[in-house]
Amino acid sequence: MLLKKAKAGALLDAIAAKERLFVPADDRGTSRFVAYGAGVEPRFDLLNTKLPPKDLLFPATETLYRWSRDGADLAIDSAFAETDPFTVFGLRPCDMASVDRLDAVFLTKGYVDEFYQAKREAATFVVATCAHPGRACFCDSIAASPHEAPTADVLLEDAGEEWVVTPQTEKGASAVEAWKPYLEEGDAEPIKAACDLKVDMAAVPEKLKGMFDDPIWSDIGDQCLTCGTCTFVCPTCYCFNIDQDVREDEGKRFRCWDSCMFTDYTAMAGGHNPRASKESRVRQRFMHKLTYFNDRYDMNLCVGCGRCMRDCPAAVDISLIIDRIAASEPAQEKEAMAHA
Amino acid sequence: MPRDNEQTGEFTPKILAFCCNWCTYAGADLAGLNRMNYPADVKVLRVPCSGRVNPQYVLKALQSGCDGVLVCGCHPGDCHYSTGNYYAKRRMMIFKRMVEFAGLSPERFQIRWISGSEAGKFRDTVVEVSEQIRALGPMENDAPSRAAIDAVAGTVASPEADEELFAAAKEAI
Amino acid sequence: MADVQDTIRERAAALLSSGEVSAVIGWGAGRFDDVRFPLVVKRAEDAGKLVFDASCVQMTAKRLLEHTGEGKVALVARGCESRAVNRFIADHQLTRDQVYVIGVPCPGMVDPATGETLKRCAECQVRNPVVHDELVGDPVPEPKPYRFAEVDRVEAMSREERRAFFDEMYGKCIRCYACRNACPCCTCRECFVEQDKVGWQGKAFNVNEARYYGMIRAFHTGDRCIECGECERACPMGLPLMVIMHQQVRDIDKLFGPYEGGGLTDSGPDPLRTYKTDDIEEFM
Amino acid sequence: MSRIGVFVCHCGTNIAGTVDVEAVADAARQMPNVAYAGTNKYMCSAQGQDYIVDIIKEHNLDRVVIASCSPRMHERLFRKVLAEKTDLNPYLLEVANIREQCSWVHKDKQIGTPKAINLVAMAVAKADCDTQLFTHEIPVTKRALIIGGGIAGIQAALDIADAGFPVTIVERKTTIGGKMPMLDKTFPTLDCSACISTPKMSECEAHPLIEIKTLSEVEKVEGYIGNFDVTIREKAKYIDYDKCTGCGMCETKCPQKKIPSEFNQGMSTRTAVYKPFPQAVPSKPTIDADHCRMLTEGKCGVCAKVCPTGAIDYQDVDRVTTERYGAIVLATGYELIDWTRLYGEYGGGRYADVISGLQFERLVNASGPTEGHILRPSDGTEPKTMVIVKCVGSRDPHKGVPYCSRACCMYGAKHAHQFMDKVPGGKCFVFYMDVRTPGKNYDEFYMNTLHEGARYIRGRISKITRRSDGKLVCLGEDTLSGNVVEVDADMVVLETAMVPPEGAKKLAQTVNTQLGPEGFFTEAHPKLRPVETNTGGLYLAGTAQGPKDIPDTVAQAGAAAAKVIGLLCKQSIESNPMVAHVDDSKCSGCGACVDICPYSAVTLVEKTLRENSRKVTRTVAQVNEGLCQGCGACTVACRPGASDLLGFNDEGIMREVEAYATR
Repeated sequence: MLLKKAKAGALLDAIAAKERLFVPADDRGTSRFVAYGAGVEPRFDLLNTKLPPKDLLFPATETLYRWSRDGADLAIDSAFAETDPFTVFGLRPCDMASVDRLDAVFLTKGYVDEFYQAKREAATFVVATCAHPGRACFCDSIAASPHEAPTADVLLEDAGEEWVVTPQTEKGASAVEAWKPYLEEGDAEPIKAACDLKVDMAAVPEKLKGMFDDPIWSDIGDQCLTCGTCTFVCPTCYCFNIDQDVREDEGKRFRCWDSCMFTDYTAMAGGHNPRASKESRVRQRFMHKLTYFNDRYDMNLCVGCGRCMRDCPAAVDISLIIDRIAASEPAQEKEAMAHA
Repeated sequence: MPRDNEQTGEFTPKILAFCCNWCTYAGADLAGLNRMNYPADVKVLRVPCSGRVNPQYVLKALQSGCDGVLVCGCHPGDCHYSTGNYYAKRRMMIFKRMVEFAGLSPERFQIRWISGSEAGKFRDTVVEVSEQIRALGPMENDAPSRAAIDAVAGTVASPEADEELFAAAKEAI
Repeated sequence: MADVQDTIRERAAALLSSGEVSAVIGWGAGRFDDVRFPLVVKRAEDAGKLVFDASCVQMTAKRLLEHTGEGKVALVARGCESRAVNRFIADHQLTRDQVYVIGVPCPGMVDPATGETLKRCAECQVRNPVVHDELVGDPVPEPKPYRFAEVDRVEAMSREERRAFFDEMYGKCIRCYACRNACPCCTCRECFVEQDKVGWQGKAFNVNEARYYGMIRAFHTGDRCIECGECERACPMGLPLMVIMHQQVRDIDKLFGPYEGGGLTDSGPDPLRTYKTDDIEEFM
Repeated sequence: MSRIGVFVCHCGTNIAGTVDVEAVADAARQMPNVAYAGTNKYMCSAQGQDYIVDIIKEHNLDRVVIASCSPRMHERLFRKVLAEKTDLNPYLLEVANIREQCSWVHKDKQIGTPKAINLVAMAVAKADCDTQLFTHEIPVTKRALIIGGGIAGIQAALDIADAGFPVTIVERKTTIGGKMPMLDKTFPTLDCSACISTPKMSECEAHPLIEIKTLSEVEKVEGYIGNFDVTIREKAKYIDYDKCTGCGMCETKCPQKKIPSEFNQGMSTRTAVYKPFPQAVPSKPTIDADHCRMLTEGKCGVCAKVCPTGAIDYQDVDRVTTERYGAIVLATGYELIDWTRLYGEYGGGRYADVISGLQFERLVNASGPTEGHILRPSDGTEPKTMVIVKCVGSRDPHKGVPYCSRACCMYGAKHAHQFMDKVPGGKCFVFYMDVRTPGKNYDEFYMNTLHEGARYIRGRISKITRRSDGKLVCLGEDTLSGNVVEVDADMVVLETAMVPPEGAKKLAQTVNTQLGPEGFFTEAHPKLRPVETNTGGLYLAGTAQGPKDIPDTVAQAGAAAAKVIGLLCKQSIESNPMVAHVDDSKCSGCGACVDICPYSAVTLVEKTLRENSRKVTRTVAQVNEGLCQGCGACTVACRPGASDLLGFNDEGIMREVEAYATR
């Protein structure tokens, strides 16, 4: 089945008539997944949006429960609500891979986050492959591929003027069924692009285990501002904080994104901070991205989308960091050399 | 606390007045001693000196529910601590210009010098500021109109984003 | 600029090998030709990694403060970095003898996204280093371009439009604090936003909290701003942060001027740390 | 979680009349951290106090909010109750002002009650953030320093020393006494000024507890109330006072005899080694280094040759000492405005017979240059017509000073009287703006002068010119009749304005206190603390604070002395605990607080701190609790809030703001 790019508008209108639809689009100088409606021009030509789609499943600020008081009576109400089905149309394979990572965090290992789950189950992800990966894209050597997205509900393979439409899940199949009037029969050759930028992750998670005291961290610390940009534009960073808003007779407890780059992320009540230095915070971020997460979930937490490299005010480049780790001598060898 | 008078449905503003202990607070006490009558819209928060008033308190008050903020101290030259109000004056001059530049109605943040003997001036100031804020209505009224948003905003991506922006603007400054 | 780069490398190597400095702060080359990053070189043999060209967009001076405990540090400084050095000294964060300033007159950098002059360079008032131990390259002309155009534009708006302008700006803020971390005036050990107990800054992401952060940070730095524009340059969301700095700068200049930002001369306390008994009165 | 008790006072019907106090207590019970709320008819009465004390114990309260009258009224009393009758720290108390700022300004319970609830909620929120505060004892050094040895300084020194405390007088001239010994007679009693002032000078010299440092100036003052470390420079006198007997041989033989005498206002001369006047104290001469030939040219040495005790020491040097004092009195006096610079229309000093009031005092004084005969400086003849011009410089904001110099009306009348007394048939015209005579027997004196024939003309002299016959033609206007008046005078006396002495500004910086716009030292309160300054332990006496006459000066000196004695009687004083405090961990040592502090209470110091399990040495700000007065200006300048004000801390004020804003 084919979807002519020129005719995508009609399909989007039809989907939006039925449920909420999110598409990549420009938004006041940035780009992100926005609710489709009149006047919205989808940007399927963007490689990936400036802001990742993670807030559709894991909002930056999300109320968990509310409380109120009437005299001596105290009431606590969960803010949990079922989510109506929605479609995310046109995300990239790297972002789909990021959803896999979020799934692992919020839905596996014996704990299910119901707030996340409700949105995840309501979502249909339609992934468009990348015909021309960007210079900062390296998904195919770390987590995904520009031309495939196995966990997407529907895969749109870029074939130039059209997409080859393939449902990959049940949810996807019923969606494509509904799209039929806008699709055409036929065959086209999908573009099987590859990233120019490659990293060699093979030995990285293991090597990192011996690099806790490596000078690499102070070098990155010298360069890094320890702002939170990378963590907020990262599609897989999932750390959050819990805070509350208290008013006279009511209040709410909410969670909001947090960043391991911030000093108060690890600040303790007594004033001690185990990660007071820049280098210790930088180390934590890359250790988590490149080895700790692998230990727990058996996959790289970095999906190679290139957002952090693109937006970092200090041009910290995760691909160069991976290169340097890959090129370093394993710790045991170093130690052996030191003894020799 | 209900924002509108239950009987009349009239808007009752919430105005916070930071008053220095030595001059304005004493002036407010004197107004009481003289049984002067003024609206209850203004509540006084006692500070030792107008130099103690951090602009951060002012913005916090305006963003968390107050419709107006008044900062009062001794007349320049009369500060109990000699210089506190001079510092306050410079800080507030700059801060006031900044929040007004960012779109706050000027009446919502005012600074006055009221001495310990100026009970009448305290009363008059409270009456005046209260009337001004009543005329402006609640802080939400400071939010820009659709026309203003359209005139300024870059390309807004979607109706929903537009709604979000409008809703955000409706929140108190 | 190639000559300048060569000289910087030579001087860095010489300073490091003689032991006069323990580190040299400049720029290194990223993976792509138009990407440069702040680089701290600590060994003479690494001096060759220093680059200097039109892509050195970052104002690097903040890194100085992280290395002052390690002996004298050299800083490759353009007008902006040199003013930051003076700012640090005025704020007692640095002494002049802790830094060796390799001054570099700056013709202005290029924004890799647009190919045009970087905005902070297009508004720059001081291209030549105001303080240096040696100067690499010849002084450049100081065109002193008009820098208040954006302030003029916003000032001309109606109150509601101004509110809309700032709502849009703060609505887009992701509160990454890059502006703060890049700013040479932000030298607090613990920023007010991190003081949960006092509760200045709420943690939620919304326009109110972003406005609180943005405006209070602007006020904290307003009378000391060296107008390097690095906050705006560092902002990943491209927010026009300098408009509120320039607005304060202009007001302070008008009311208590002339405005120096502490970055030019050693001219006594900053405007909000002092007063005159005959300051203009508008609160009677 | 704190346990706050809220006590709502009826104040009879003062509060209960417009505020439903029970409803306030009910509402308070719902507020966070409130463990008890109740009401009482009169919370400040003995019974009310007992009620508070009992409830605190019974409910194990750890914070107290009292909703009553203004904290300016009874906060101190309630603190005392907590301190004396409970285990609670007295600073764990907040007062919600529901009387002066609520019940008394509203007429309707429907308005008063919700407002009172709001005010209580704010107080409760702040109380939760209150911390225990402790005063500590600041020791008092039982010595006083008097800066300035005029009649004010002398009086204060004698009073303090008589109370048993050592006193040091620092005087920058060669003798104490100031201006008073120069005056001839004092109004309104016309007793001899020198006869009443010089005995006091001698008394100072003889007093075992008074040390006099002449030719001395205060260079530096550090420390705070009870403990000022004062550095004094005593300039070289070139005479060893231990050896000098004051015999005067050196003065007699000194060949440099043509130096204008300061004491006689330049109307006579003195020698280079000199005592300004016979009764000077110390009663020993000094060498004027600017005029001594030995010291300027290296030749002469006559005085050393004639001195019977070998007291002359040309090698003498300045002595700088630092000593500690518990209190300082500023008695720096005044100077007369330099009219010659300002009033060209009066000849600007070109006419020898236009003289100042002080010159007239010397002319009419028996020990003055003319031995008390009123003679014109120009030709030594007796003036027959004299014009007195008042308010020269005073009340003249364009040329002089805007204020009234207070004493001139009276000594103007005295000069008129003295002239008419000493010059039989002499005519005296007094040009005046107003005649101000508020003092005991003052107006009587003035009326008497009028009866003696002094012609008072209301108006200013606009011009004085000298005719070829030596007459001074005074042109003025009689504003009462509207006529132009011209007087041909033989002599004109200008009653000039009192102005702050040179160096007052520098001294203000040295001792760290403020000057008013006129340049006189500022008292702490114009009505209720007229001899104190805003700097603890620093007092004002005499014209240092503003123009005044001798009786007022002496009275004020006595008042300052009483304050000093009151302070020095104490073994120690209690510090104010509501002062700024710096959190070292947050402080980056930027110094904003140092720039801001009006009391120089904050300094940057190096400290070794433990941070993240490591020892680090950093520069941080430190507050001197003795100097800090608790204004809090530094806390706002401190961006991270490292400097916070105890008793009004950021957290407490923020909670208070939120308690109101979010209700």
